[in-house]
Amino acid sequence: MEWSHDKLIDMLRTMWLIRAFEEKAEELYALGKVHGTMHLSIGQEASAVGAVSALRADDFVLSTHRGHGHCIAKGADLNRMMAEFMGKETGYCRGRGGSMHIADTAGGNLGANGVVGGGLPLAVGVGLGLKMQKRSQIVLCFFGDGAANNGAFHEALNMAAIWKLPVVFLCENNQYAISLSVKKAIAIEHIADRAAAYGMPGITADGNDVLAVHEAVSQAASRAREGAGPSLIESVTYRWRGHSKSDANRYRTRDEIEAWKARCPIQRFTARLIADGTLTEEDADKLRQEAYAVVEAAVAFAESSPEPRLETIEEGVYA
Amino acid sequence: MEWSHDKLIDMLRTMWLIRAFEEKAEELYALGKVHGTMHLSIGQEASAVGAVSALRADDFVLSTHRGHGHCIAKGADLNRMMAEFMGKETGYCRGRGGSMHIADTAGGNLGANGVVGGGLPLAVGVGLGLKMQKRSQIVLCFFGDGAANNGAFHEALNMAAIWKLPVVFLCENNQYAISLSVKKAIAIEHIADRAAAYGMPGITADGNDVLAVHEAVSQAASRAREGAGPSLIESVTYRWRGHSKSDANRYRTRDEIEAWKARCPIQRFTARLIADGTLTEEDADKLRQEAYAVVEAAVAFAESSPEPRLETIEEGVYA
Amino acid sequence: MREITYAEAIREALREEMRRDERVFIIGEDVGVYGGSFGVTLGLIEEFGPQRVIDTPISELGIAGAITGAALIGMRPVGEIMFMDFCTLAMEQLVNQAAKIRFMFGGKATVPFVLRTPAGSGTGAAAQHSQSLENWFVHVPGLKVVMPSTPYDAKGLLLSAIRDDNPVIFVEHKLLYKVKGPVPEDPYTVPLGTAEVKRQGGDITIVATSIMVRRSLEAAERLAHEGIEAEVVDPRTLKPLDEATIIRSVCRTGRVLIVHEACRTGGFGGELAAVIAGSEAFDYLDAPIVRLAGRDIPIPYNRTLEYHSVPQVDDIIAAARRLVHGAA
Amino acid sequence: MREITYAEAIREALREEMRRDERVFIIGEDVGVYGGSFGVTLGLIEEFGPQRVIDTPISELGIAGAITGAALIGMRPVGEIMFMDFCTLAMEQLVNQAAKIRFMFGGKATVPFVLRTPAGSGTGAAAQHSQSLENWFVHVPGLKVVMPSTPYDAKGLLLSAIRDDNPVIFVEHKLLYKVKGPVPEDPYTVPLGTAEVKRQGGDITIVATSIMVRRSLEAAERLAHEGIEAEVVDPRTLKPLDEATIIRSVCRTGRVLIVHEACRTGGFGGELAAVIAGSEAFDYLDAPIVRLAGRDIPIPYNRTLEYHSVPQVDDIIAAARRLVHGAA
Ligand SMILES: Cc1ncc(C[n+]2csc(CCOP(=O)(O)OP(=O)(O)O)c2C)c(N)n1
Ligand SMILES: Cc1ncc(C[n+]2csc(CCOP(=O)(O)OP(=O)(O)O)c2C)c(N)n1
Ligand SMILES: [Mg+2]
Ligand SMILES: [Mg+2]
Repeated sequence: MEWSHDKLIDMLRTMWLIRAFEEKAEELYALGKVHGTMHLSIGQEASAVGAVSALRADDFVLSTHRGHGHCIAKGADLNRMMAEFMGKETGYCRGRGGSMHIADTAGGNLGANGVVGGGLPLAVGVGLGLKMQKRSQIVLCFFGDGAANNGAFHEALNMAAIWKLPVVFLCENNQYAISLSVKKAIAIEHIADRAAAYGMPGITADGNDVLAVHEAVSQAASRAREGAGPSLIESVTYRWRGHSKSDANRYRTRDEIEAWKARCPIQRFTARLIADGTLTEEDADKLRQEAYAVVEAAVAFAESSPEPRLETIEEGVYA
Repeated sequence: MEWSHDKLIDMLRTMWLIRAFEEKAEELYALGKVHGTMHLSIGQEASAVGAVSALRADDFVLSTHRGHGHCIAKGADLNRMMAEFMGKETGYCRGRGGSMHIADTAGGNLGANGVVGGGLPLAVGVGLGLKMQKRSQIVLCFFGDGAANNGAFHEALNMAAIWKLPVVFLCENNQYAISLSVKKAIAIEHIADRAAAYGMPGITADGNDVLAVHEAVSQAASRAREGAGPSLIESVTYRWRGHSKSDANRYRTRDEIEAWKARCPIQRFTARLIADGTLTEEDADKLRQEAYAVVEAAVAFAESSPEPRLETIEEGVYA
Repeated sequence: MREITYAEAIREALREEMRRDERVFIIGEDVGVYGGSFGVTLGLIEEFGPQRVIDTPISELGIAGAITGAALIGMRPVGEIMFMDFCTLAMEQLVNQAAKIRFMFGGKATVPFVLRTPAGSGTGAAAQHSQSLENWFVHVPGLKVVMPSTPYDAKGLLLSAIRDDNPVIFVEHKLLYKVKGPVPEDPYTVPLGTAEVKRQGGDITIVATSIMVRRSLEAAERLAHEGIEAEVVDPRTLKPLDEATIIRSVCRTGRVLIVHEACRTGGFGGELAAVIAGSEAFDYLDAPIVRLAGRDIPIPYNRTLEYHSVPQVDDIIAAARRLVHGAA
Repeated sequence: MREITYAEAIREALREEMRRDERVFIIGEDVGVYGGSFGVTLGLIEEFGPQRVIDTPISELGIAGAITGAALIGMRPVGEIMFMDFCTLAMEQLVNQAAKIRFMFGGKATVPFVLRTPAGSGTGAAAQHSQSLENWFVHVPGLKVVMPSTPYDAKGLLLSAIRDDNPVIFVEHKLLYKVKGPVPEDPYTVPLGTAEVKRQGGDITIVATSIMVRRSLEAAERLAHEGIEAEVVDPRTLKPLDEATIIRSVCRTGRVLIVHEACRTGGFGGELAAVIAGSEAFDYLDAPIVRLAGRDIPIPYNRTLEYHSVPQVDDIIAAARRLVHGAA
């Protein structure tokens, strides 16, 4: 694959934006400035960025409870995202959704989802609609290793396959569904091997290598766009943080976590770009700093934004 | 495999019992003596008999809406079955269940099921219970090609596989789910190939060859009994009649039906037994006649049986 | 006026709307050449082709997702769940996704679909093919729930439902499919959220839904011979509910009998009773509010037991009589 | 008496029953080392091992099938659905299978399981993790529905539920998990189907469920300062419902306020109102029956909006005051 300089830089920038956003989210949570829960994808940035960067801007994404990365990769405005995270009226969902439901429909992000596997049947509908409307867009549907054991996965992949819908199914296998190791949850090696049950291609990609993910999704996206039907991609990665706000990590070892941290997707990509001369150390550092600055500005925006007014509480249930 | 003479005769007898029962059921329905609906398995007798004859008498069966054959193969009393079909108090379910819900729990038949795929999650529970109770029984779970596209299939096969439960999943692929051809419902050749998605063996058997089905299920049953876990068997067969009571057959051709009728499982098996000297033409004819006589007796029993009393209508909702 | 069946009225609404609006399509199990389990969609695949009349695998959750996702990007799907009992497999998408998306996304998306599904007993299909689960959906903000009792209402309400920008659960009754009634040939709409007084009377208000409207009307005719004039109110849309029409009637009659087929406990009758007992009609009530509903049992197979599982005309007459004559 | 939390009380019931009866086991997502999303099952896998405390994949339908099938052959499973919202994925097995098997099979089988699930809002988890769907289950014959409001009831009702021969839906409230109360160390049972008058008073009857019992008791204390004595009745078991206790109270007070967290429309409050309005208590009613319930909206994320989505103590006080002072 040929990579343009700008595209590579952009990918690294986006990975830093995600990292910075989530570190800040964690901090705000610890400070008691947000309530509810949140699911951090720190360590999985390559998966979100690699996948979404392989789409066209007008393509669609369906995301998950661990969706900040997908949302940022899809080009969300961090101010509105942070405002949503803080429950403000200026947020993407006017503060009604929160971390687990951020949606940027205008930007093609059809929403995070609080239900594991909840986006999979939706992908069938979006794919079907796109096909009926004879549009050239496709939909990329993210889900976790845990979601792959829900009935929704089965029905959605089968329907998308028999109707050759323009869908890319992207399973972020981060080794655990909360505390359940994928090794105990399935009796096979690779989730991608389930693609064969539906007659679609299945690819296992290194989810910590942004270019590998990009390449796998690019192929699947072309296939989908050409009308050849869906694919299943398994992006093998790892979440550094606990499952959600609170998690005593009783189900995994510190060694395991450290081993995966050593494979940090951002550091790996940075090293590569420096090695091949795309970037200097200073450029890289600047990118990182800019990302944190953007996030600080987003917090300032969110904090100065108004709360939803109580009188509006019943608005928007019906159209 | 070694076949005892009695066993072979028994299998043929059971196939005739099923055929006779269902022809009579159809007739009673046409005469307006039963209401509701029914799903006939005429043409699929080898599948039910081949599978259940590979079990021990104390094993369990979970059946489907098209379950008369499974029930008879599991050794049901035809009088009580017919009485249930006619909604009588002497029926297996005291007339509360009808064709779609006949259960003979004492005989190990845990019930037909009105919900496509409804038995699959139950099989997980039965298998789990058997394993926890350290019993040596297994459970055979029937379902159709249509059920294989429901989420229940996916969750059940995965759970049974990871816990190595003593379950044999038997998919009766009769080519259609009502009007939907299996060719349009899945994008692969063999449903049995889906076994690979769960790390269990998958076997496609000729569902019109009673011995082939018997052999496939025997192997799977041994495996299950030894604690090696579940298997998926696809029994390829065909239903001669419409989907249920009424069906204009708009979705298939007369030629197709005739071609399958030419592969009648009972005639094939009879011819084979006569050819290898197990049976004479006369013996075969006698078996057939006896079956129809047993069914006539069952009708007489059912017709002379009392209706449930209205005062008992609310009984049995709670234990 | 021309008389056609309830099933034909529904088919006509589908056909008219599909001709008018190419965003409308049909999706469900065996809705194509088979025409659906009750023949409602017969002939539509011939006119509109398999691209707009889509047969699905037995994947109820998938169907619900398909209509939700397609609606989200501008289509107006009409899904079918073959029996209401199998909505149990689709609840996640209907309740957690379709119903909530608009609110949850801050009002920035709409999910305009109709989900048609046949409910009710009376066909001998037993416990897993006879349920009336409408109150589950009534309980979910974001969904609308429609239950037509006549061919006229079926066509007019379905056109409104398809044109509505919200997810609508459209509950049909199996025993009504073959019932005939006058239906205009041209398109017309019956607005969602408006009840209809199907018969006027001053002695008692019967609020009934779906097939119970028909039975209540028959009961009312017979009650009239005994000098009891029953007013029969058909909410038609369970959510949003036209409370005003119901309350107005009860204020006039002072007696109310609620009739539905669904199991009594936890059913829509509770909602109706609560609406009435919490309203200004309370002061006009001359007798306790009576609910006549399905027994709290799974529907039995046996014909006689099945018949007596849910209210029949005689039961309605008896209940009305007791209520009017004060022996409630 | 020793005080422990609601979560601890549930855990203690599970532990005691698992020690006493080896047919009892626990199954659900992350119920093992993780201890469940709210820590309820913490420590049990250490005592009973992974054979009896079973972590499942994210397969809610499968979990429901696992407990139903195992119960059918003699086990007494306690399943857990991590959030009540995800029961939407398990309804088929719970409603079409577990609830109906006994009746449908002519009384020849039992399905003795308990399905535990946390409901309710207040944790900032938004629309898909905050629902209170108990009335769906109340509407299904064959199921029992339990909703404890105190640690004492939680332990006693759970022991009864596990020993019951029917499928029982056991609805816990997330905000109650950390609430402490007196709980005897020895096993004891609170029988299913018995309400408790949690506070006596003659001016108004408040019938409240789950966390609303607690809020109602607090409201009642404050109302007492204004001279309003509220009787607070906790049904504890929604199905079967102890109608007699509720009716008796209403006959004495003549005024009733129903309080629950679930959305108002189609909720259990309707059932309660209908039971009361259809009973002999009707003649004793001095005012319309008032329902105070969750708003008909998905639960919003924003803390303030979330708080005002469901009844709070001040709302209960205001509603009771209006009812007693006749401005309802
Ligand atoms: C249907 C459903 N069941 C359970 C949950 C609770 N839950 C939230 S996230 C999660 C684990 C998801 O695992 P996976 O799909 O691998 O995604 P990850 O969290 O690892 O990104 C669970 C069980 C849920 N949200 N939805
Ligand atoms: C969950 C569910 N959806 C739909 C139906 C209606 N229905 C009854 S039988 C059937 C087809 C079943 O096909 P298959 O599993 O292949 O079994 P077969 O009838 O061919 O024996 C359908 C759709 C049902 N009973 N349950
Ligand atoms: Mg995971
Ligand atoms: Mg079939």
